[in-house]
Amino acid sequence: MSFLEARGVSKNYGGVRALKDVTFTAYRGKVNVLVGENGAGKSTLMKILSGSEQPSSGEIVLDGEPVVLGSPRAAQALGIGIIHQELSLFPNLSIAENMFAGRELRRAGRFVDAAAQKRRTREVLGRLGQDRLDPDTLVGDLPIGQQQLVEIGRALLEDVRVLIMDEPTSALSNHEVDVLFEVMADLRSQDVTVIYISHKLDEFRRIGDWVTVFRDGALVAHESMDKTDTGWIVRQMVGRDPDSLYVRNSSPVGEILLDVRGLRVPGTVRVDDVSLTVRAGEVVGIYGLMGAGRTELMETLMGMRKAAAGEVKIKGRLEGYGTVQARMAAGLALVPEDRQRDGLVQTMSVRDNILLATVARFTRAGLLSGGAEQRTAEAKVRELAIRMPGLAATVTALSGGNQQKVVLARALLTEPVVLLLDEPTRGIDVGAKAQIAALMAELAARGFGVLFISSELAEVIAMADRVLVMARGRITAEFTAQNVTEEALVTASASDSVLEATP
Amino acid sequence: DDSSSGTSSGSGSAPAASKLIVIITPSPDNVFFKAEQDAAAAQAKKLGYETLVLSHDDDPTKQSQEIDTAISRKAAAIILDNAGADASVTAIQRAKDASIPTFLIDREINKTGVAVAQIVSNNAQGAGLGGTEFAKLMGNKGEYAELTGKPTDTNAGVRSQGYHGVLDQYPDLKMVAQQSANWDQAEALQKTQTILQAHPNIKGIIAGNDTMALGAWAAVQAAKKDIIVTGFDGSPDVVASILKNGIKATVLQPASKISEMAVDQADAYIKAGGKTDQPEKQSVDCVLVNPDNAKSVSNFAVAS
Amino acid sequence: MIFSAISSEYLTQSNLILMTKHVAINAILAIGVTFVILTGGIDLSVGSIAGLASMVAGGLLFKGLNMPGGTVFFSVAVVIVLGIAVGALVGALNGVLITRFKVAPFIATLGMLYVARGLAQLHSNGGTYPDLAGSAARGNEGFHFIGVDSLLGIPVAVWIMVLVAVAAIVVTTKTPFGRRIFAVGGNERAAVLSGIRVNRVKIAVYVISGACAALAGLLLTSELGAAYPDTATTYELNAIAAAVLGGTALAGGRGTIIGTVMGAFVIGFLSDGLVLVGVSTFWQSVVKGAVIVFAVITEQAQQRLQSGLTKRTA
Amino acid sequence: MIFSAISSEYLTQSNLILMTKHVAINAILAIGVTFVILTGGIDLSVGSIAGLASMVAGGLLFKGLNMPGGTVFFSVAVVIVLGIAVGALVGALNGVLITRFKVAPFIATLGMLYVARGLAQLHSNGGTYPDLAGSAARGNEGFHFIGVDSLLGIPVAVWIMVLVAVAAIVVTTKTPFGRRIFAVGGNERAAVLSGIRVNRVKIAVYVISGACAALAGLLLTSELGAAYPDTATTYELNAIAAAVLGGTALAGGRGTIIGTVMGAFVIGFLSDGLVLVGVSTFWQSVVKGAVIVFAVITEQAQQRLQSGLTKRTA
Ligand SMILES: Nc1ncnc2c1ncn2[C@@H]1O[C@H](COP(=O)(O)OP(=O)(O)OP(=O)(O)O)[C@@H](O)[C@H]1O
Ligand SMILES: Nc1ncnc2c1ncn2[C@@H]1O[C@H](COP(=O)(O)OP(=O)(O)OP(=O)(O)O)[C@@H](O)[C@H]1O
Ligand SMILES: O[C@@H]1[C@H](O)[C@H](O)CO[C@H]1O
Ligand SMILES: [Mg+2]
Ligand SMILES: [Mg+2]
Repeated sequence: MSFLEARGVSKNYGGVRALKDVTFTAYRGKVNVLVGENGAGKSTLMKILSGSEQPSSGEIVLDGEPVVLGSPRAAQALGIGIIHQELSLFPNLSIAENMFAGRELRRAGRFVDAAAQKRRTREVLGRLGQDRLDPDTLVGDLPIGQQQLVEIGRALLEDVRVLIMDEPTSALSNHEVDVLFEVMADLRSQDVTVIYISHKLDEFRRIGDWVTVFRDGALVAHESMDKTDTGWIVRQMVGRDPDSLYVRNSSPVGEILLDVRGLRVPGTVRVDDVSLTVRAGEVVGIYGLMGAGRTELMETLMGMRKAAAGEVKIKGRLEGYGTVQARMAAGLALVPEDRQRDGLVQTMSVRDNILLATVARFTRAGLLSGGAEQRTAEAKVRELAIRMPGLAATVTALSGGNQQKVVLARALLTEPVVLLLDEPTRGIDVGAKAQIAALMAELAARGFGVLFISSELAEVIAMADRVLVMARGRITAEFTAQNVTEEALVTASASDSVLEATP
Repeated sequence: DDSSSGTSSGSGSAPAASKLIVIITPSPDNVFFKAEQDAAAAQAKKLGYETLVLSHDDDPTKQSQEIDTAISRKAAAIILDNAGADASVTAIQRAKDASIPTFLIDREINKTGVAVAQIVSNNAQGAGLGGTEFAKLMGNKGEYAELTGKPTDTNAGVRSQGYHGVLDQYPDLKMVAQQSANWDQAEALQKTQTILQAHPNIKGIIAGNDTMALGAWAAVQAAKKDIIVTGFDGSPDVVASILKNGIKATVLQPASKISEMAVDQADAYIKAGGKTDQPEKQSVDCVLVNPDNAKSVSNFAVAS
Repeated sequence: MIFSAISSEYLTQSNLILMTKHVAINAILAIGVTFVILTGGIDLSVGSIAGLASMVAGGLLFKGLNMPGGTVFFSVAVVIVLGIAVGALVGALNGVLITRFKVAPFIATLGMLYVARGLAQLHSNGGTYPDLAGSAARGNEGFHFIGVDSLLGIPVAVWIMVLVAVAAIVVTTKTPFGRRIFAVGGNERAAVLSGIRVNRVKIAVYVISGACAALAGLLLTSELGAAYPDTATTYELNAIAAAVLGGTALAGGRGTIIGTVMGAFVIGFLSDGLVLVGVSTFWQSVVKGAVIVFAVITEQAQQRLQSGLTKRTA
Repeated sequence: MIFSAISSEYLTQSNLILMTKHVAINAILAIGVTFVILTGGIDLSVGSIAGLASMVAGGLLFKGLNMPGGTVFFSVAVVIVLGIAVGALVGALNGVLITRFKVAPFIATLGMLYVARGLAQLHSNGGTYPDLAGSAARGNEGFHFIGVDSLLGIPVAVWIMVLVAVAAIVVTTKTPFGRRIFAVGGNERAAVLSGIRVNRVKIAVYVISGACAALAGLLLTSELGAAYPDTATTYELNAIAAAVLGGTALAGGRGTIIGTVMGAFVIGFLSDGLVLVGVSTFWQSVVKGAVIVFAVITEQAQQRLQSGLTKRTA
């Protein structure tokens, strides 16, 4: 029954122990679900099982035989395919070329058989309910959801015995998820071993046969799906009851700090007529699926993108031309979604990263005063309990949660009126998550306004005083902490009526 | 091998129709070449020709493409100070095959029967003058260094031999360093600085041309040393330096005159329908320039 | 173009053929460099490789190869193959430095720029190999064929350029290897994950670039009838400029061979055209620089229009 | 070093001073280029800018400036300031092309390489300004001071290099502007989000690079006592090589001025040392290329050791 096994696998990244002596089993002809908080080690294990990372110790067994998966190519040769969590597509190539990159179909032994590739691409796209998609379209021109489908299609083209799917549905609409599940059922009936990672509890319970729970790099539970329920899974994941994890803000709400009216930003991911307010002492959450336009909204508020229409008032003052500098001066600060891409200067020390936005303050006669810099950075490190080898260490030496706090420290030093947080808990561990939640509550208590984005239902429900839901660039619903439910959020974020209304 | 220059053995089009003379020289960075260009262009205009002045920067490839351009524009003649005694032959042959006569100035090539004329200064005679003057300035004894020109230019070798024909007769004159500075001013400066480090007792530097003499002189001045420097060309800058008691002597090459001769002969050749009564190899004597006659020198000519 | 209006010389047939011949050298260099740039790399060593190949071939023709048994002379065909092989070898060395030793392409090929040029100079101790005509006795006549002769009224060098271009177009657009070049340049990480042997692809493009450079050097040498160590000095910049002008993105993943060839034509015709209408060489330099920049600005403006109003900080 | 063993000439004091003077020019160019590379850019135009500044200054000294009222001569100090201003201006143009018109730095500065060189040639119609001594009557004597004279036994050019280096060290390590340079090069998007005016920073570094290049050109010109349009041709590669040898990452965000100066010393001493011990110029080229590559390989090996076993696909 067991087809692919990891035995006693550990993986270290420098000081980080991503996997600790994990023994994992995937069964033939079953959908094996893997769950766990961010950073639990799920993707790391999948990378090892698909040959793109090597374990620090332990062994892999395929169909009873120990195997060495030295490269993605080696894994492919053994019939192991993977859909990566971070899309690994070629934006400069067409859909068909992406599908066959590295294993092109040939004609006369030497040449790419473009016609055959297109034909098979069309078949696969059809299987995924995308009959109208032209195989010649450049992948870079596709919205993120369709890119994800291309990535899925690519895996389906291979004659796989094992298919690993690392959060394949994070950008898909409900309808697309349904189609994908049909495909998975199909694969299962062909005796393919499916490993499926997802954060969406309601989803994977529909399709999964087995569920395995990861926490902090270790396998904590392994159970047949029908012997479990949602509460059991969440308890295994976080190690305690879901409700006790987050500190809720309870400060009194004051004046309106941020007032946005009719904001519009055109583009592939757009912002469409968004109005919202954030008050002093208030924590406002924005929920939505990937591609909903939340990041674009934040970036527009911060002056990184130009709005086509609409107005932004901060503390009652109308803000004109949006540059980052102007918005910062007016009292906004953004902790970006992708801290590696937009937050950290990887080549700089912890100290220089913390002080980057305010460095001009620490000069005497035009020259930087090391003492003042050091004192300020030290104070922030203490305040946010950042754990690190030292202020002079390069910032990449810190764990994800602490890196996130460094970016947060920088934003706080600008003394913002409203703090904008885009997925502040993405990719950080359980403890850090709780800390960030507590921090948000504390900031609100000190009279700040907080506007944050989250894609995790439990999180947004637990942390926000008010939840706005975005879909296709619009605010589609608004809830208070009292009347919000998971169901309502999911419906509002992906309701077909919303999607159809805006083609 | 072709018989001597004379009738064109070319194909097709009659060159006589064209009134264009193409003048190609090394970079006018060196006033010597600038003077060549100016004199040739002026003379050609006087005789009623259009001109196209190009420089090849001592790159034979660039020169080859410029000769192609001359061919495609059906030039009546090419006046060329070439980029390499060996690397220029094929391109000149190509011009000849297209019935375009080439008149070489200043530098020879290593083949006869390709160009119609090779008009150069008498480098051997000039180097004799320069060597004699240098020996005299040195008092026939002491350490000296020599800067030689581009190894691909026959003038470099001829001048060096000419110098040594004289200098090697004095047993007390000792050459302690010999370096090529490729006719280049900046290179001569740096090379001289390094030579002066290695040989602090040097009393004189003899250079194969004037740009190198100027570079050497800059190094000598910077080192605040009293060292005799002589050059070759008779360029206005060196003449000016001689008048200021800087560089001690140079050997004047009649650059402008050579250019004019080449244009005149080209004109005669064209008018005669592709015939010349001059020998291919022609040389013009050089004149020594020192403080005695420097005043009467201007633009590569000594007023008599 | 303005040129044809100004100078009636400009558009005569023989003139076009001549200019195309001048373009051929740079086009071949640029085609090789395009392969490298498509993968996101850069090759600064092509000018020096052309010089080295020129000297190797020139030496073999002029003085032969000293072997234990005496001096051996090879036929012209063998000499050409050996010259190109030298270029491919230096290219392979570039590729190994970049893939195995993780030296940035800019540095690896900058170092090679000096090394290969030095080797070219050492080969003849700085001198020129003056006469490459060969002799019947040695069985090595005919080197002028590739750079001087014509076939059907078109210079052999132009035929060779066409051949190289066609081969390069086929390789880039019709073969798995070609698609992988674009994949590596478009997203290297994804290429690794797709099982593409990224290092092999990279080494291969530097080999191609080196071989093209050597071929260009041989054409130049044949045209000149002499080999000198400074052959093709600084040609790398022209080659890169042609590729970029032709729309190849320095970041990799985007570009076409045909664009590169057109870029080479623009640069070449510009220079020749300016000479023909009698513009001074100095203005040529100014105009060339300006055209390079403006071509890129214009192209980008177009792309921006095409991709709508999407604005990314990238 | 091996050199001192081979040649006792090598380590005499006057020799060291001389070699340092030779290094000064490249070091100043390289310092300017380092600013640009730290932001993740590149400047290929520095050699040409040096040439242009040289011609502008040379022209002002030699023939003055034609004004409606007649020819005006400026004092040497003014001429130097104007020369540097020309460099800064060309640098600003580079910066504007790169930031406003989104031209890749490689292309923008490659175009400028041609344009500035062409302008330098046009300035004198290709000729040399032979005599820059000036005259008392014109009040423009003394240009030899910066390139020829010494102060306290040390050449003025060396003092200038030291000054430039110290200023650059202070700016890069002790000012907010310096911090921003590193931020822009380390992660441009993060810099934007931190409120840094990235475009301004970029324009500023190209201005600095242009000004340094001009200064280097003036030193060269003063030393030579003559200005010619080909001054400093291809010096850009040496300058970039010095920066990279000194540990500046071409990707931006990492590097030090002191490293660059050391890189310039390695290259300069290497060349001079090889000349002193009588090695042929051709070997110099080979050794230089090899040293550049090996220095980078060695440095990377060290870094890999330092960062432990961390493995990133990046
Ligand atoms: N290349 C790397 N270098 C250093 N640390 C890494 C690297 N890749 C992953 N990690 C760390 O390993 C741990 C496990 O990461 P992994 O991606 O497996 O988590 P995950 O369970 O897939 O989380 P998510 O649900 O967010 O996808 C995390 O702490 C992460 O920061
Ligand atoms: N055409 C495109 N080319 C490249 N990247 C794109 C394109 N369109 C969107 N993206 C990127 O993909 C992402 C899609 O938007 P994004 O998922 O951030 O929206 P969101 O509502 O903020 O969702 P989430 O925060 O859950 O990711 C954005 O980061 C955006 O920059
Ligand atoms: O004769 C000329 C001049 O001497 C010039 O200065 C250098 O090149 C030589 O060929
Ligand atoms: Mg993951
Ligand atoms: Mg987002």
